[in-house]
Amino acid sequence: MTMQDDRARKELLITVIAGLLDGIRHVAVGASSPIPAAGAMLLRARNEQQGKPPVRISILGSSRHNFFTNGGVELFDCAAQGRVDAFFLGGGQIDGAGNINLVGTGDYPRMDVRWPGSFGSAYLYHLVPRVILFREEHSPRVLVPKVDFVSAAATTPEVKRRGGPHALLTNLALFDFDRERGGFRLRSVHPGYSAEDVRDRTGFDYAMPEIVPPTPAPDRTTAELIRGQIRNELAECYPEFARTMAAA
Amino acid sequence: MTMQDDRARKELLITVIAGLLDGIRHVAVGASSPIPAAGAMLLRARNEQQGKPPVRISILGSSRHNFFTNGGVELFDCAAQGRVDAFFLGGGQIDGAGNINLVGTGDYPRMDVRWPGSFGSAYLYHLVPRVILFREEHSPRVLVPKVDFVSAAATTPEVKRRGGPHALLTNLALFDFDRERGGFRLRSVHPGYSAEDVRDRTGFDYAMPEIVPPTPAPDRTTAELIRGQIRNELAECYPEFARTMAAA
Amino acid sequence: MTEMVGLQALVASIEPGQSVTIPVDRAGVSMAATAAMIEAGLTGLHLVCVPISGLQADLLIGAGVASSVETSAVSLGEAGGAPRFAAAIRAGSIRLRDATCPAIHAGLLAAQKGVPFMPIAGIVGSDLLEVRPDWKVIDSPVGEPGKVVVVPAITPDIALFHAPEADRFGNVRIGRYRELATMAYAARRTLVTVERIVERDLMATEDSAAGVLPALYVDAIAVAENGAWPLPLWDEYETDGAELARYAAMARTDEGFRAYLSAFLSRGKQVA
Amino acid sequence: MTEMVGLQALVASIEPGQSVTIPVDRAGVSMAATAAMIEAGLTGLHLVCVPISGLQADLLIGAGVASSVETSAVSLGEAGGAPRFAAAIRAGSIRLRDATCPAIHAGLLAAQKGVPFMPIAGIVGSDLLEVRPDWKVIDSPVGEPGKVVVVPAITPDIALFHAPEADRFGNVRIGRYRELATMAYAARRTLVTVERIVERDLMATEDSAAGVLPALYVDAIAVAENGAWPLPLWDEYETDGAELARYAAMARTDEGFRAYLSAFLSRGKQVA
Repeated sequence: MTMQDDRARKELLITVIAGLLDGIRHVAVGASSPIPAAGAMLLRARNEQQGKPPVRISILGSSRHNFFTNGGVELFDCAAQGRVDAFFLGGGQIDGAGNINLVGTGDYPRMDVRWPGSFGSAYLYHLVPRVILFREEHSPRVLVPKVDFVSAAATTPEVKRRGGPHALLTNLALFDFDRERGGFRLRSVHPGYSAEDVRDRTGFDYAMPEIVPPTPAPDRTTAELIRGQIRNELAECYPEFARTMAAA
Repeated sequence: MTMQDDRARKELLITVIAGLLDGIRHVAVGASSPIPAAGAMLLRARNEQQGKPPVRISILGSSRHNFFTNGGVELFDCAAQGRVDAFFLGGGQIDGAGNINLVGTGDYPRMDVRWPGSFGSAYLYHLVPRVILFREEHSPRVLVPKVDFVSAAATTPEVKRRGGPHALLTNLALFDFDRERGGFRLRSVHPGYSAEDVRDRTGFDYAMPEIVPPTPAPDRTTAELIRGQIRNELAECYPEFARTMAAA
Repeated sequence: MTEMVGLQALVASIEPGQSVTIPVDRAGVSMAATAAMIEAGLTGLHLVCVPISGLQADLLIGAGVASSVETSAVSLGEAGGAPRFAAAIRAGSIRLRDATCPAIHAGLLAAQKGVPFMPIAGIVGSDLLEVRPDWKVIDSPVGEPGKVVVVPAITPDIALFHAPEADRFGNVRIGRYRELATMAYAARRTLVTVERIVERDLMATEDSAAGVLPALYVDAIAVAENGAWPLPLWDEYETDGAELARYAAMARTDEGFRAYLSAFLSRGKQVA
Repeated sequence: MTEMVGLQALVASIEPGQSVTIPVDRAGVSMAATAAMIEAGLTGLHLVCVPISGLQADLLIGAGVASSVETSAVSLGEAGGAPRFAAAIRAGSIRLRDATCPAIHAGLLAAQKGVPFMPIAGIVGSDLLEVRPDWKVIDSPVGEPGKVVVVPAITPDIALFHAPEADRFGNVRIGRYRELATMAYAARRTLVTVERIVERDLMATEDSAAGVLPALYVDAIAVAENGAWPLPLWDEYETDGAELARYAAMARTDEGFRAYLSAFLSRGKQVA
């Protein structure tokens, strides 16, 4: 991928994320999640411009963008109180039922591949209304029929919950999640890819519309906002990433 | 009571309390409990003089003598962790089983006499190893056969507990509490009173030795310590009380 | 985001019948808002005292604003018992939920954690378990067999307190009085009166941030100088003991209480 | 009362087989004590990571000091996966108790409150419930019927962390990193390394006291300048990313790890 292509890819993802977050008041972002953070910053900037309600962005592990004063547990408490509207989760594996695996592949505990661990996923998936699954790699090894280990379950009819998956965003496509049905539905395919590319590289079944639209690329105003204000804001917390966003 | 008698009474109670606290490392005292605080200060001063382990005194509601930084719940957590060795409780009624009533007399909820409420007693009685029941008034209306409302129960064989009553100190006498038997035993009677006075003014049954000794009055060194260092320390937190301790 | 409003607007957002959690005397009681609530003629409030109250609860009960109270005690401290509280108990005119201090903290903690209940040590054997059927004794589901008391979550509609200062972003300085944070975490909305708004960002340094309730939890702030009077405010002023004693004496009778209240409210208006 | 000791004496009080709770990278990790523990040849420790760990856990696992770990993740963050952790999992040489972040906080909170368990939201449906038979799903004893997960209390033998400063009374400045207080409340003994001992009383003002863990909970303190290196310490220094990357590369093999460790330990000795 050329540097220019890579920038276009990032700008598209950032724009899609801003759209997915529309309407939220407080989003929490991981310390090493520059694209989600940029998407949140884009929404915040737009809302400011349009006089819409302000957006609060908590960047975990940052002291500058930290609205918390009660230690590491406060994000989790805050989510339990219904004060976190959106969060991002990834996954070494994501399955068609929306379950995610951050633990590893093979048989537990001596797994073939061991990943770091479940972090807060088992909890936040239940409590944050709009969890956006964000995983850049779109391949059958990531998007599997059934995860080897359920770090966090997408739907649990046996308990009341306000939280769960809202969408799945990859380098190829955007899926919505249908909580009633407990599965994904392809919403759009990113420019440069076809619905068949998505089918070939997705290991699980999903619903799809008759005509699959392309994911809208950022309009000129949005692209300028990303390349200007957002890049500057990103540079504070994610200097490395902001450099890769510079015009080629 | 003359002012001199009143001072002697207070000095005796302070001395008894210091004895009851011997060996503890951390005692918590209520904001309006000058005599217990003075007893704790006397123990602390003595231990310092004799090179014994230091005594920590938490005076609730004081900002100067406050070792806590986690709000009002910290005393209770600290007790649950086993880090509070002694505490004082009073009671509008105290019965022969060691149960205390801080709620009122008559039928709940529209009681004949309503007191403020149970405070932390229902909790701390279970968790603080040496709870000293301190109530100056020694009368049948306070020391009753059975309290009208159990704010805190002295013994509960159905649950494991480390805490409970250690002794009962009044203006007339000192009782030990026997946790096995679940009752009091008269240890000593204060100067100026007889075992019969105690019997007449106590509404509950208690065990007693064949010969009831008098409560030892403070020796000269102790009295001097109370009138000097302790009175000065008290003046910081309990200025009114310290004034009443001045030599007549 | 936090709104900066006047005292009347602050209390106007409290609706009749709502539950309001208030702190212990030394932790920052909003007496200014208390006066404004009485003035506004609010009724049917349920007070949750963290974990006890004094003058504030007694005034709200006496003035008919509070009709229900959860507390571990109501007392004027050195000034004696709480006269209107005691009178209301005798008259059966308030619904009382007697508690013990750590149980109120535990109920709020359950709400903070989004769980339906919280286990708590001790309490077994207390008649509080008789008068609080909402508290249960269960067999511990883990570890050694044994009985444990559990109390339900307390989710107040409103948390209301007074603090020395807030910044213009809505961050409030609470120092070591972390029960104020617990109240705000647990409550649906948090209303705060402060002595002043400061220009500096209270979250700017690690030291000052440590004693801050973040704006995230603060819905509205009103400035009310001397707003805890006659109760104390840490680092600012002490209890006005003479005023409390005067209240304790006057409030022994309903007429005396009315006279005190009238003077208390007109004083509030002069200040505002 | 808090003892002021040297680094060797600090870790000498940890016994083989004890449980040691340690904080997340940014919250003040005592890498100085980590080196001293490896040097002292400690074995069989059970780590409780609050709620995750990185270099510290990877070093203690690789050096054979830790044989058991409760954690929500072990990761070197931007430097990638934790190589010795992954190797130990493959080899089956450590006992792992996989968790999720708030469950570790909840377990410590139970110990802080002296209760056998703590309820926690969420988790239902996760395979963590399969691999953690000590976590139970119960019917809520209060409120609407519903399932709730409960986790047992975690009472570590030792809490170990690094902070910028302590005063000579043993009070430790922890700023907003209140998980350090939670660890200390829950643990039987708390050992702290600090950059320096300050002359002023950290409890003297309300603002500074708000960010303090009181001496009451602190058993021993050792001074260790730069004691979190190569991890960061708030208000003091940033992560040494190059050093972490060097570790990540070298620790891919056991030989590389040994070479890194040997250099790491001798650096520690030169500093001490």
